[in-house]
Amino acid sequence: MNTVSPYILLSAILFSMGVIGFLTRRNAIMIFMSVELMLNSANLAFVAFAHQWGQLDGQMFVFFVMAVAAAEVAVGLALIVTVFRSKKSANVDDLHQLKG
Amino acid sequence: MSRELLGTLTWLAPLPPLLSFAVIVLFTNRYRQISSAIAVVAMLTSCVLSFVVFFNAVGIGNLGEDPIRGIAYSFIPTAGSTFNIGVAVDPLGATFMFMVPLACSLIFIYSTSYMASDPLYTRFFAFLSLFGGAMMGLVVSDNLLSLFVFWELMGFCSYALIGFFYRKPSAYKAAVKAFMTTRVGDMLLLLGIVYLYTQTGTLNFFDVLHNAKVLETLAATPAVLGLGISAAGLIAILIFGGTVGKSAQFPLHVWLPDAMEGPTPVSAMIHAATMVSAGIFLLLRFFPLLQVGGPDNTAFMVVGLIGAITALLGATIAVAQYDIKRVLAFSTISQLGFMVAAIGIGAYGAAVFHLLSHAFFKALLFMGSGSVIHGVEHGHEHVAHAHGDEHGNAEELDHDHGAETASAAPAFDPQDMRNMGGLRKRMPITFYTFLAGGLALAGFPFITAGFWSKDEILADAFHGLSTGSLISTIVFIVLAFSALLTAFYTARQISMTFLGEARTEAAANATESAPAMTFPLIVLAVFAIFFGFVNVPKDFPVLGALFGPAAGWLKSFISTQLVELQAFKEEAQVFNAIPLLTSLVVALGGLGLGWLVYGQKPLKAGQTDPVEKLGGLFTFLHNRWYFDELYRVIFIKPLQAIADNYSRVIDKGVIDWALEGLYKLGVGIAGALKEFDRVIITGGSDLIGNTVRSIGREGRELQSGQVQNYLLSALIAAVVLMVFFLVLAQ
Amino acid sequence: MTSELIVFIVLAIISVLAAVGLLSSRNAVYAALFLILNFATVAVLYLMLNAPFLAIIQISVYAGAIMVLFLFVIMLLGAERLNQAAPQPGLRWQRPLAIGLGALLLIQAAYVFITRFNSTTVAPNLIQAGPMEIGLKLFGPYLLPFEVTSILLLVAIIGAVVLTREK
Amino acid sequence: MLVVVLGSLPLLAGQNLVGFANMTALDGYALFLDGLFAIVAIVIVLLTLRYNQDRGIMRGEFYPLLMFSAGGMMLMGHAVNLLIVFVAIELLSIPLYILCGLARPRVDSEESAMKYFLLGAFASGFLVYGIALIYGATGTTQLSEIARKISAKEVPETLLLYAGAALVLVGLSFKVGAAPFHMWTPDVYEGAPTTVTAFMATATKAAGFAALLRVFLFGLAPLASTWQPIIAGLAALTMIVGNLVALSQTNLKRMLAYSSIAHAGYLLMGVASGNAAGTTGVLFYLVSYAFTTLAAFAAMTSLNTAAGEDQSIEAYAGLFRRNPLVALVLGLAMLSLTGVPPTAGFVGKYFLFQAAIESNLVWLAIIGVLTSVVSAYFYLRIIVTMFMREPVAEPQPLSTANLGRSVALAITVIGTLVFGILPAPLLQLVNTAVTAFGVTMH
Repeated sequence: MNTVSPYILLSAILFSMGVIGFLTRRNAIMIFMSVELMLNSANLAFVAFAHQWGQLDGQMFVFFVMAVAAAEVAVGLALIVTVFRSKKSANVDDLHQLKG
Repeated sequence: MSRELLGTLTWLAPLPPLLSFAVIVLFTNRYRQISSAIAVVAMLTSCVLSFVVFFNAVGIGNLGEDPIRGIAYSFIPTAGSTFNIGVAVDPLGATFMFMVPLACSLIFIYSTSYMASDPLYTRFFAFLSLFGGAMMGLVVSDNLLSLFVFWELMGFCSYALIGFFYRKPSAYKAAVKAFMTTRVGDMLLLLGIVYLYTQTGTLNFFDVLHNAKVLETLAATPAVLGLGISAAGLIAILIFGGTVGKSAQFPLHVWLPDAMEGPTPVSAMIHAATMVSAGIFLLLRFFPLLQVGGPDNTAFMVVGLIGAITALLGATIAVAQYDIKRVLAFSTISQLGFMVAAIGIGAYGAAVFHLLSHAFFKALLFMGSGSVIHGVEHGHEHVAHAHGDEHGNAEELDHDHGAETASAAPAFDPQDMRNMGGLRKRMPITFYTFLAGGLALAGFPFITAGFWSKDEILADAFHGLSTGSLISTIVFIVLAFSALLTAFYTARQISMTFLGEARTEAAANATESAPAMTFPLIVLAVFAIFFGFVNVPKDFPVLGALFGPAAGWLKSFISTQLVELQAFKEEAQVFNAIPLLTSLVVALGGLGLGWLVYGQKPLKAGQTDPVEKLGGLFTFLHNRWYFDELYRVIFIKPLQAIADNYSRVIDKGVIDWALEGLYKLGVGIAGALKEFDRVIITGGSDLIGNTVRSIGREGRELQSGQVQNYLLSALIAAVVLMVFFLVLAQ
Repeated sequence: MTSELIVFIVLAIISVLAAVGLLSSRNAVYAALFLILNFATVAVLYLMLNAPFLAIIQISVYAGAIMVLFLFVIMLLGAERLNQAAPQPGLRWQRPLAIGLGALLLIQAAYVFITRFNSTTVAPNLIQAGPMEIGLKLFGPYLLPFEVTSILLLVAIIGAVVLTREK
Repeated sequence: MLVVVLGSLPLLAGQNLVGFANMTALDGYALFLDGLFAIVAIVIVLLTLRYNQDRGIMRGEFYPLLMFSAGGMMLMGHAVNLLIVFVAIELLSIPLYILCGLARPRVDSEESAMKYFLLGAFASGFLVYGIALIYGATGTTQLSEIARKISAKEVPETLLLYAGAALVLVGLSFKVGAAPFHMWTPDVYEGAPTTVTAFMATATKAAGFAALLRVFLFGLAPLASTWQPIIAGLAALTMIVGNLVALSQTNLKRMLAYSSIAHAGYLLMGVASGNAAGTTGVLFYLVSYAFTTLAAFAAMTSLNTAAGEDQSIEAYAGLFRRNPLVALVLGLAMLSLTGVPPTAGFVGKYFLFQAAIESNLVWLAIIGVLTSVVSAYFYLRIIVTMFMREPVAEPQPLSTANLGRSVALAITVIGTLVFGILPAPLLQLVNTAVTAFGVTMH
């Protein structure tokens, strides 16, 4: 193949699915996995574009996205655990004290 | 005295009251006497400084072209130009430097006695000082920005002082109302300022307004938004927006009558020396911008019409009020309308003249009414020993039907003129000074300042009429009629208050006020009578010749201010008897009518006021044309509704909001249809109404207030945003 | 049809199916496993796109370490059974809407990408993207973000400790 | 440490360097923002010392996390590469997620942290994907390169570029709290510890705008004709939503959250005008807004009682009688937020309106003016409540004065007043910053 367009299209599909997952799932862990899917699709786009431009920079970006994602995961899971402890639930619908 | 020294003095003039504010707030707020003494002394100092500047300024021949300037300091050094803040005194500023500190000083002195028993005495003087200082600062500002700063400062002071009796709900409502209403005008003014700055790169009055080239460029530039008027016109109208707010012109006049919820000296400050004058002052400052468009241009038309409407509106309402201060408040609105209308027909000098004479007699009337209220209150206390009301803390009966007044059911209202009568004998000094002020307001011929200034406006309007100017014609007719009403309600007020027999025990036992209160009244009465002679028209029969070179002094002094513009040249006027006769007829006619109705057979206790015989018209006028109610329905309710609903919407998520809108729309349509059914078809079904309602109910179940709802709406926005980007990219 | 395209299509189908599985599974553990499958296929795609080092990292860090963390938390909380029985009343509306919007977003993206089909070509020269090249870049021009990222990880450690520590 | 940073700034002034493989810039713009963030952080630390004690948040981690976040913000100011923008956003956000949750086990604090985290993660997703698309279109993440390539018409796939710009705008809009991406703001602000809220409302917003300015006015400047109307629309929506909804709030912290949304709208107006005047306006406004908002929050934290903090506006009734000094500070802050001269808020608004009018966005300026009239109503309500109402409850014992807090109050009040009365020196700094920023637009 001499174009990366199919890869980009695939990444767009995955990104949209991540967004849908984020909005439709109620469980914080599932929502969080959807975020990972979104980031992962962005990574795919980066790698594809890096291939297209014949550069390494896109790949470098992916490296950092992964590292940041790892940090986010650590904090996010810690938060989920904390909330779970006090609410006995990982359901985001139960987070509705603050509104108006 | 050298100009440098005068410039320095001008810098110093507004400072003492501002400093006294700081000193009172920070150091002496526990000591009542010291605080009031500081405030009075500071104001007097400022007064002396101003007088020195004024009397020197009068002697300078070319003050108009070359005003006294103080050293400027650099405020905002923007990339292109530097923004300097300085002070300047030109003829307009000079006349204000005479009137403002004088009136303020007298009000301060008066307050020491009037507020004597108030627990928040020191706070009162602090704010009063700030108020006076801000007005002084506004007068000496040489640029629009610092003027705006002082302008807003005054807005804040008026807010704090109107709401001074903050325990009275009507007082803080009035304070908020005043602040909000004037702020609408302020924002227009701010837009005008910014627009002026983008057009000219400066906000200095003298760089813009004394520069024929800049003015003509502005007049030649078409305004933004394709309004079909020149930039000069648009800026003038925007700035006029500020005046409309501050000087209580229609349609933003609603705050001023409520502003008398504040203590009476504050009313005097607002109605005479500071607030409302500031608005007119600003408009006078920007007169060249109006002028540059030529006679009868859009901006002039707008100003003239608003002024005329306001004059009429205020005068008609004042006829049907019982509250002594409320009558005066509406008369202020009406008189301000006179001034604005005068500016609208290009009668610059007449407007200044009327503003100054009005400031004196209106301050006099307000303080006189304060003295009356004070006296009646004392009488009331004398009668009912047990009662220890705070001054001015009386509930109003005539418009506030809230629960708070119900508790104090048979409250005695010392401001209601129906409770007065016969005060002439009890309070002679107050009576004679009030009479002087009243006659000046009514325009009693020849011996009052009000006559000369009003006559000047009518004469100029008539002159415009004779040259075929549309706006002048309107103004002449409307103002003449308003002047008639003015004379009438003045006669009514004086008769109801002072003449006849006392209608209540309180009035029968009223006592004359203390010298600290009557002294300012006397001084102002002198001005109310004699101030008019500074500007007797040169060609006036007999008197003009009598005054010789001094005749028409004010007008010639003030007019050096204006640049000669091609578009607008004021021709020398010839004396004409028609406006003079008009003035005489309306003033004497109104007073005579009032005397016939009220003076001859004074009201007895319990007798209804003859104006009430007007029936529906009376109710309409008494309720002030229902403006407050109208505004509540048009502006306040919808805004509140939007805000309330929106927070519910957030709660439910955006989709729900849309559905609810649909539901409401459906209910509305269904309601209309139902009406249609009922009237036309009789019977029919609610099918449509029910369907939409059920959709809405379905939507309501969405209610979650959840993160994901937030994101859903965000996602909608994101999708829309993408579409926009992609469409715009094409 | 080149062999590369065939492989791509197969992998693409697998990854999309895995994502569908992630979105629809009722058990969090299954969902996590689907996500790992997705990551793995994407790793193969990386290989095809001349990014061998990233492919390895994808497997070891992403599919390995991060997802293990997920599984660990799921097990710890005992939250694998996803309570789909009692959806909030709003869910009925929200789900189709979210899917619709997602589809719209996809259509927009597709519109953008399809207009570029075959319009651009891959750069002729294949770059070297092995560990050495990446390493040189990382400690050369990308030193600053690298250091920042290390701080970020430190923050994450502190955060995890602070948030989960019992008093 | 922050003092050291602040102290070192004058030494670096006048430099105009690009470092770390052209990824960061050391220019007046960055230094200006560094200064702002350092001052904000100092004030927050001063406030927090006592606040945490009052609220029983005994965690030493608070300070390093705050420092990391401030560091991320500073990095954001220096960023001239989209990679750094991304990393900086994460560095400033992740500590904040944790800080929001620090008041645990209070449930609202946890909820606030969770919501912030979820929204933040979602926004990062959009941001990263957007950056990916921009990279795909231009082959670089270097802002100057992007700008150069677009101007030189070396970007064949403009659609890709526009889609990327849209996604980046979405991501950053989340961060600055622009409508309709603002909905997390009130919830998060309300639940977080008050000092953290103050930090988010001022510094995070400033960092978000720092990034917006760099990305849109520098990197994507050649696309101005496209993004200008869109950002203008966002600005209008944000001003309207923020001000209107604030009208019906009964919780002071929530009201301030909506007010922060509204102010983001005014700031966006400056971004939308896309000229040097707009940049000046935004920078000046960021400073004035930061001081004012900090003053408001500082006053709020002074009112903690042993029982906790009562955030409802009702609780402020008659405050002037109970605690005149705090009431005055809060009153001043409200006046400045309304934009009443001679406070800093007025000068800032003035510049923003001017910028909008200069770039022919008169309608936007009019919306701004109208909404700020509306805003006067709810700010004023606070003043009325404090000064003109009787205290509803028994006067409660207020937490006693504290040196750190007093200093913080003094700094913010002085800032609010001085920049209102004598804006010239600050404006000089802003102008230096703007010149360095090199707005390359019309």
